Amino acid sequence: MSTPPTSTPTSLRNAVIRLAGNSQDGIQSIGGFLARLAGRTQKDVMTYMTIPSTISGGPSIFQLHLGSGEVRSPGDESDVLVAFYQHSYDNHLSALRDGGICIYDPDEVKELKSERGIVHVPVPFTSATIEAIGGSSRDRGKNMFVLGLLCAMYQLDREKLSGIVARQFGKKSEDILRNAMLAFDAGYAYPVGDIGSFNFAEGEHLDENRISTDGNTLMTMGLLCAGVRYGSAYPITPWSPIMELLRTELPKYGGIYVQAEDELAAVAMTIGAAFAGHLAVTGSSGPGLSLKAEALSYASMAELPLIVINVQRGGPSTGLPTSVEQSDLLQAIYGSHGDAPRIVLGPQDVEDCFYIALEAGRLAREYSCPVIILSDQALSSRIEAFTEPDVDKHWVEPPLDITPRPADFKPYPLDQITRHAPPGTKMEGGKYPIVTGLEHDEWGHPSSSPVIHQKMTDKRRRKLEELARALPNPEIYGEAEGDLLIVGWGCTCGPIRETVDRLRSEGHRVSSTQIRHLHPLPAGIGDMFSRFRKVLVVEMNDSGVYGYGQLAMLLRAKLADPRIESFCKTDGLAFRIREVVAAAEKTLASA
Amino acid sequence: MSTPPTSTPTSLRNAVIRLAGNSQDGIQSIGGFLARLAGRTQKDVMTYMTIPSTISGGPSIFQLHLGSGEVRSPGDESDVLVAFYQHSYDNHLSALRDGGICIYDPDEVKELKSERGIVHVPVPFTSATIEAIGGSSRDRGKNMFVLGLLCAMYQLDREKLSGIVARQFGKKSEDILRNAMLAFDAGYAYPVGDIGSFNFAEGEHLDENRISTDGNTLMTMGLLCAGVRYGSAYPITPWSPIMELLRTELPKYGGIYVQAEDELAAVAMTIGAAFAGHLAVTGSSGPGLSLKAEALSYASMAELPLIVINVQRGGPSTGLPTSVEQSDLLQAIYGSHGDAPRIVLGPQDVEDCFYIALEAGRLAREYSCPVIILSDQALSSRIEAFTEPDVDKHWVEPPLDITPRPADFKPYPLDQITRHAPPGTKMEGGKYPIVTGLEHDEWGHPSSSPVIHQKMTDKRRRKLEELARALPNPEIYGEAEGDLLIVGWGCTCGPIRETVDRLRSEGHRVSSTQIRHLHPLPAGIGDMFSRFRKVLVVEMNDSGVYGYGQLAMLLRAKLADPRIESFCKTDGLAFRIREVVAAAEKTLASA
Amino acid sequence: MSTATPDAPSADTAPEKLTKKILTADHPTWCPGCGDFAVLAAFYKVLEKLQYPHEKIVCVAGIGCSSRFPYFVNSHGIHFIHGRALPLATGVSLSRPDVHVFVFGGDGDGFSIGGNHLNHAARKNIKLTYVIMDNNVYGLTKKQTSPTSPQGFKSKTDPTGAIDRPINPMKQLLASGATFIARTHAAQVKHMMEVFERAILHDGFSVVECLSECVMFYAGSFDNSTPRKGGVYDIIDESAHDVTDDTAAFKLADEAAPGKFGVFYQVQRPTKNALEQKWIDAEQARLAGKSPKDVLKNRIAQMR
Amino acid sequence: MSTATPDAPSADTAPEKLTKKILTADHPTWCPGCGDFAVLAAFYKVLEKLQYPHEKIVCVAGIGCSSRFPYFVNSHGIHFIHGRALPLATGVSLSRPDVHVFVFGGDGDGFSIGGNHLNHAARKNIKLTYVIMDNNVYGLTKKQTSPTSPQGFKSKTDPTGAIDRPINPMKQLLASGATFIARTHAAQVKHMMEVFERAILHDGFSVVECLSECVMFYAGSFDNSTPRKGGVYDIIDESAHDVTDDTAAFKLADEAAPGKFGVFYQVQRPTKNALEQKWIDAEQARLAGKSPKDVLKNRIAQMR
Ligand SMILES: Cc1ncc(C[n+]2csc(CCOP(=O)(O)OP(=O)(O)O)c2C)c(N)n1
Ligand SMILES: Cc1ncc(C[n+]2csc(CCOP(=O)(O)OP(=O)(O)O)c2C)c(N)n1
Ligand code: SF4
Ligand code: SF4
Ligand SMILES: [Mg+2]
Ligand SMILES: [Mg+2]
Repeated sequence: MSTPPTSTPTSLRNAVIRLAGNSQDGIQSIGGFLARLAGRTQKDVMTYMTIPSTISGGPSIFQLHLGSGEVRSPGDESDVLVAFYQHSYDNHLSALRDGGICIYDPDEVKELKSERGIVHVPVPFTSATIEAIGGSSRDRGKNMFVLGLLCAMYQLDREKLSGIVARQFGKKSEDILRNAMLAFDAGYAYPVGDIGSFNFAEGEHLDENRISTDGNTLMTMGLLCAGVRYGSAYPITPWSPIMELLRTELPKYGGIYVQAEDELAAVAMTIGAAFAGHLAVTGSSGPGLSLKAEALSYASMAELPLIVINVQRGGPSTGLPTSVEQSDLLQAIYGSHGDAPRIVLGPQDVEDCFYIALEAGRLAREYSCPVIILSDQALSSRIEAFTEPDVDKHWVEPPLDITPRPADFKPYPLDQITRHAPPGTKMEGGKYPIVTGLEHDEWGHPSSSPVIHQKMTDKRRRKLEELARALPNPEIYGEAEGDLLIVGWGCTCGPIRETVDRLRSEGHRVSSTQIRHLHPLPAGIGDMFSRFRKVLVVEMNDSGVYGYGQLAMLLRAKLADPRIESFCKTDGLAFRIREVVAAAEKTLASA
Repeated sequence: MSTPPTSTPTSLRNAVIRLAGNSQDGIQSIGGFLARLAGRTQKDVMTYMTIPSTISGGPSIFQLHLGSGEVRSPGDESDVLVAFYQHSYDNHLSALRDGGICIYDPDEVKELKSERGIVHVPVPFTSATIEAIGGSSRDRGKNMFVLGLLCAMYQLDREKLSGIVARQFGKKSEDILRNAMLAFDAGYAYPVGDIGSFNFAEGEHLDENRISTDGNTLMTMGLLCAGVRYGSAYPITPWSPIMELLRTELPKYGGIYVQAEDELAAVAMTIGAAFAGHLAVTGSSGPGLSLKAEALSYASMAELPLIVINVQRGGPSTGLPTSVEQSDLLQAIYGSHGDAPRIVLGPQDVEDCFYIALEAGRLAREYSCPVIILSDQALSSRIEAFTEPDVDKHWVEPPLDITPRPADFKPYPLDQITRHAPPGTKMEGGKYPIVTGLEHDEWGHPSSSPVIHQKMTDKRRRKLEELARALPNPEIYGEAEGDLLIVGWGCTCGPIRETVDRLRSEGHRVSSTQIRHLHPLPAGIGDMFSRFRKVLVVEMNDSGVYGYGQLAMLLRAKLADPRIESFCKTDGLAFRIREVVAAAEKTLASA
Repeated sequence: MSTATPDAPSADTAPEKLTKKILTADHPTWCPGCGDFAVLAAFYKVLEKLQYPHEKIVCVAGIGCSSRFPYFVNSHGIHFIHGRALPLATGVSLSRPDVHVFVFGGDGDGFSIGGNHLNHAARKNIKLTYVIMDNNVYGLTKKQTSPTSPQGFKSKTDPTGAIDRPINPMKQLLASGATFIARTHAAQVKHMMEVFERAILHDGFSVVECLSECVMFYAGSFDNSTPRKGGVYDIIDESAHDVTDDTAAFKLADEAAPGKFGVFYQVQRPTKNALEQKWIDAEQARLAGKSPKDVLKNRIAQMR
Repeated sequence: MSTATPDAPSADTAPEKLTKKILTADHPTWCPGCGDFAVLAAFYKVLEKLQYPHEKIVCVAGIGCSSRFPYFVNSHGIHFIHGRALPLATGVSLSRPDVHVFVFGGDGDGFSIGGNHLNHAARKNIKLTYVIMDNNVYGLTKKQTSPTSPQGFKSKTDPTGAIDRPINPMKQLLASGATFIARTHAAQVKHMMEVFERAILHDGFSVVECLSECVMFYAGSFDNSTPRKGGVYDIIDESAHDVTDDTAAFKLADEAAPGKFGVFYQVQRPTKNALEQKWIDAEQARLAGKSPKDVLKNRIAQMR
């Protein structure tokens, strides 16, 4: 039906492709198809996209990093740029590496710059698609045309790819599927001329059972595996997909997810479910976390287990709702009135979203305490490929325990961690417990005794001290000693590890660590730091009035160690490796 | 009508009197009368009280420290205990100094302990009051009886005191006033036996124009003087008296204070008034501050000037609503999502409530930024005497400026501090400004440009950096160098200074400082600390998972200086001098 | 999903008989004479009559004098934060079909800070019973104007008399979509008990406004509806009033203070509890007995 | 206290004539075909007619597609946070009697997260005009169920169709105490303009629910009230409906979708703005011209 390209392919280990157009063009779906294909063909992948914050759309990109080896960032520079419009061309040419290939639509892009050895390849997506599908479907099939084009260029597994496409479009209608395939085939067959084609070198053997998905989806799977069956939330970008998926999935498990009237109601309903004996989850993004502050202080005081997810975005206020930032860390720890102990965790990549959800469930229950998970916009939407989690191994049964409690039951014993007796539990002593946000004695009765307040404050703090001691130090990437330890948290893991590789390959004694237990910090972290000459904390938040970011503040306060330095930015874009490398080099060079 | 006591009075410089009964007994009003009298008779005074958190009442105390010289704390131990009931006696005897005098009501207190040379003086308040007033008014006049008794014992100015009482009760009815005076006179004439009487030594000459009041009242006066005319709040203990007074006073100034439906509405209305060009104030206590978090993030982003008062109380959650605590500091600074710069101030005593309100108004306007004032339950309700503020000198006209703005007006210039053009302002260029919580360009239009977000984040941070440089270091009490600097904030000023006096008198090189500008901290604070061998931060909040309190955390992070140590407690009671002395001695003794 | 079934008596022991004595916990900290005492007593009595298993009774409240209720009932209880008792109770009701959820609070807690939750819990028809002890004032914080304080009432926040028009609780509740709406009076013990019982037996969101005098800060507020103080207690004649007609009820709510008492409105509409369960049943039928673990495994397998 | 007086033209320049051109700011970022465009156009036209001084117009909004409104009007404007536009506007209205306050928002902003503020701003009768662009869906966050979504509507949070009963906006507003309540439709330009004008000229809290189709996430939602799509646009006959009778209006609001359009209710009741001013005037009369500074000095002197 169409002829495959004939030139001999060049072998590659990595390719970074940036698609730049408008959000209506379906660029995200081309990206998604390629990412899913990568997961199925033993390639690693990481994606990155921008979404305009208005609905009517606007410029949008999808960047895709495919590799035979481990891929840890969406790529600093792209090898190929596909430019749909003049504005796409103008804004993204600088992201193309010297000598890279720019495929552009000559129907739209009229003014070209010749610079840095860039190879320009005109491909009339628009008119070629119209030709392939027929006059009426203008704009609609362009993305499939480009997908076909890239499939041919990179010698991708055409059969698997068409299978993925068919599964997606098959849900809609046959007509749509036929048109999509027509456009795809036209792109596949389009003669791009002398830029040739590429194929991927055989990489390290990647695990057999690989899946690819985004962080929000995987976090939801983690929650389900952890035994979460109830909760409530209010929509907000980029948190919403988790609540939408929970709402859709939970009925299958006999659970209920409630869309509340606002975030205050959402956290209250979730605390209600926790009080009722369940493991429950609420979540939001920045502004919504602020609205939950009062109730979270309650959960700390009443010592109720609870998972709260905050998918961070650019702030303050409504800020940059579709950009990535890590500026809610201090709020997560200290954002409620009073001394309100809670646990704060951060997943380091998409795969980790699953395990962090499990860890959150475990800690919430073990320490009878709210646990906040700080994800972020980048993790929420980017697609990665990784080993399929072993559900059999990690499965947790939902916890509801209403077996009768003995006569000496106290909800708030001073000498033990709180364990509540939920409604429905028969109290053999005949005395029923009360859960409260007033300071209280061991039975939950309000007390304004100075001694009780001091002891109960100690009790609530002590469980976090215990946890800190129980936590292992975070993993070190590289050697356990050296000149510089780069410390990160959350989505910066990839660029930081690439930085370590690059600097080590240049002979520097650099290692890194990604902190997943952000509060409390593992007790041994000071020892770990002491084996390095310098420590550089890299994070995506403001450098602060005193010159350091939020995690850096926590570490400096804990260790009172002036060797801890800080590198921050707040431009809403993921770290480029070269930015981190430059900061690390500066720190290495300084006294 | 009654005979004055006849024994020769003993001369005193200080007296600490604790009244212990139930909240219904009017103990607070006896205390209030004595405190006011002190203000009028060239005596210094500081009071301390506890209030039960349920309305129906319960045990309550009022402690009063009167002195010829400066009085800096309500007193660690009392010289006289007036015990209304058996429970008052049982719970407060230990607060009496060795050899102190316990006056008790033998109608109520039946079991006495003989210990530590305490002198017990039975005075049948209940029956003597009934006798004086007549059978029906049981319970009501007891407090006036005790007031009369103390007036005689301490040779207080009877005429002035009756004048104060008359003014208070005269507002009610003649009957009430007559009964009150009958009870007072009966107490004045009651023969207490051989404990004798006391009078106060002539002290240093205190300023002529002295007033006495509590912190909430004086804070309100400061706000009025600073030009505040609008705002909104929701009731909560111990914040409510400020809102009640603003609501009552503002109409006289042409202003309006609104009782909102909740704290979220309150802060929104206040931001509305700020946007409209006024200096506006909202306030609350703990839980209410949490509810304002989202809107405060907005005010930081939109750069609107605004005063927010948080009268701290015991936390977390509903906690101990009528006890003192300083556990909202980190929330005040970091409690909103995103990097949301704001200014945080703390008054150090009742007098300072006036000046801190003025400073808040000045900074809010100069830096176009929300300013949070952290007061606390102790400052809110305790009465102190001090020099009357000079209203002529400090008076600030309300700010509304709707003069036309030139064509080049931009609400968010990158190179200057934001100055808004409120509604009603004619824009000569024809382009009207918009205030927003989305990241924005200089004209207030939403932008998701990475460059803009970075620059605007810098702009918002930079003004706090400027402020930090502009702030003088806090005053040092004692020498500017030595072995130990005690650092405090808020209501702990008195006990800390007493500690310094005591330790210096024992030959220790100890000084102290009370930080009023809590965020940003004055830039020179590190230099100041460097002249001491050790720094001990004393505060009323939890000692934290890592062993330090909230201000200590800020200082350790800023200076990364391990010599900064922390002393904390959370028992809901003001610091006793001996507690601070012990902590300071421990720090001095350690390496 | 929970293995608990409604009202199943504990396997081993005969169900104990619920008495006022068993139900009594701490001595209430209310002021002597506070109307809330009578509400508590009436609640004990109705529970005595209904004889639910002791462990299945849950009392929920926000903050306020009236919201201290759960401390005074010896049952499972939770004292939450100001204004958010209803969403908390929603979480309990939806996730625990086996327990009986009772919510208590004041006019400030329910109509001021909590007003929106009331609207939404009502429209969702969450299965629970909510008693609002309306004293027309903020009691716990010592006399500020509440959303039901009449115009002219002198409080600490309205020293010259309340300025804002109060809400009309019955109209607000009728608009909200609550399926059982009634009004009673703490000084009318018999009526109060009847109304409570009907509210509790209603399958859906039932709400009762109960006038309850604050003797400390608004003494005499309800004298005009207290016969022994010369007032009129005017009970709705249900033979003349169609309780399923919300417009008629709205009209009734127009009457000037003290207004009418009794059941204004009652209809049957499926609860959210039932509707969500229907969806669960449909999904689970589709899955034909697959275990939750397998459901998850299959879902993840789709990402291969 | 402010020296500004209502509608005083600037001293030096002749008041410029307000035109659509002058009022136009950024090009709206709404989807092509979104109903909100028509609302904006109608607002421009009504302002052209009313000719308020340009600098006295203030547009306020929360968050949502519809809440982007202030960016598209060249006037003083503020884009606040989700659900809190009304209290913000209350602060502006009460502290600046000289300006005209317009509030815009969506059904989620107004009836979900902001529902309680609506009740309280309405009962206080704050002087302002509030237009709710009701599209029966959450637009900006991409298709979740809103409090006005009909049961059965399939959204991302109700994949099998909305389960909860929606609110009845007219009933809710009637219960709230708003003094001007109307309903219109973005596709009925003339009617919409008439209703806007009457709302703006009303002295008190005026609120208009304006059906405005979300073509992206709920296309066709209002076809049944769009004559050119075969629907019926049924306008209230004010000769038969007494707009001062809230019970009659409540009854009208009972009609099944698409229901009636036009003014449901309008009464005159003193605004909070006026009542607070009355108190101010009384206090100031008592003080007989004493300067604010002297008032403060005297107050402090009482503490001697
Ligand atoms: C977030 C928050 N705001 C304010 C308060 C203070 N507060 C406690 S109870 C209450 C109102 C009490 O009035 P109501 O609900 O009518 O109950 P009542 O005491 O009259 O029974 C207020 C304002 C609080 N605890 N939390
Ligand atoms: C506190 C908070 N919660 C949630 C959001 C996310 N959010 C933005 S707009 C919106 C709802 C939009 O619906 P609607 O008000 O009906 O406006 P529309 O977009 O339909 O015009 C939501 C949930 C937010 N910005 N802030
Ligand atoms: S203050 Fe009022 S409502 Fe509260 S307990 Fe006392 S009488 Fe009852
Ligand atoms: S998403 Fe809907 S409401 Fe939003 S701009 Fe598009 S059509 Fe309008
Ligand atoms: Mg009340
Ligand atoms: Mg909408």
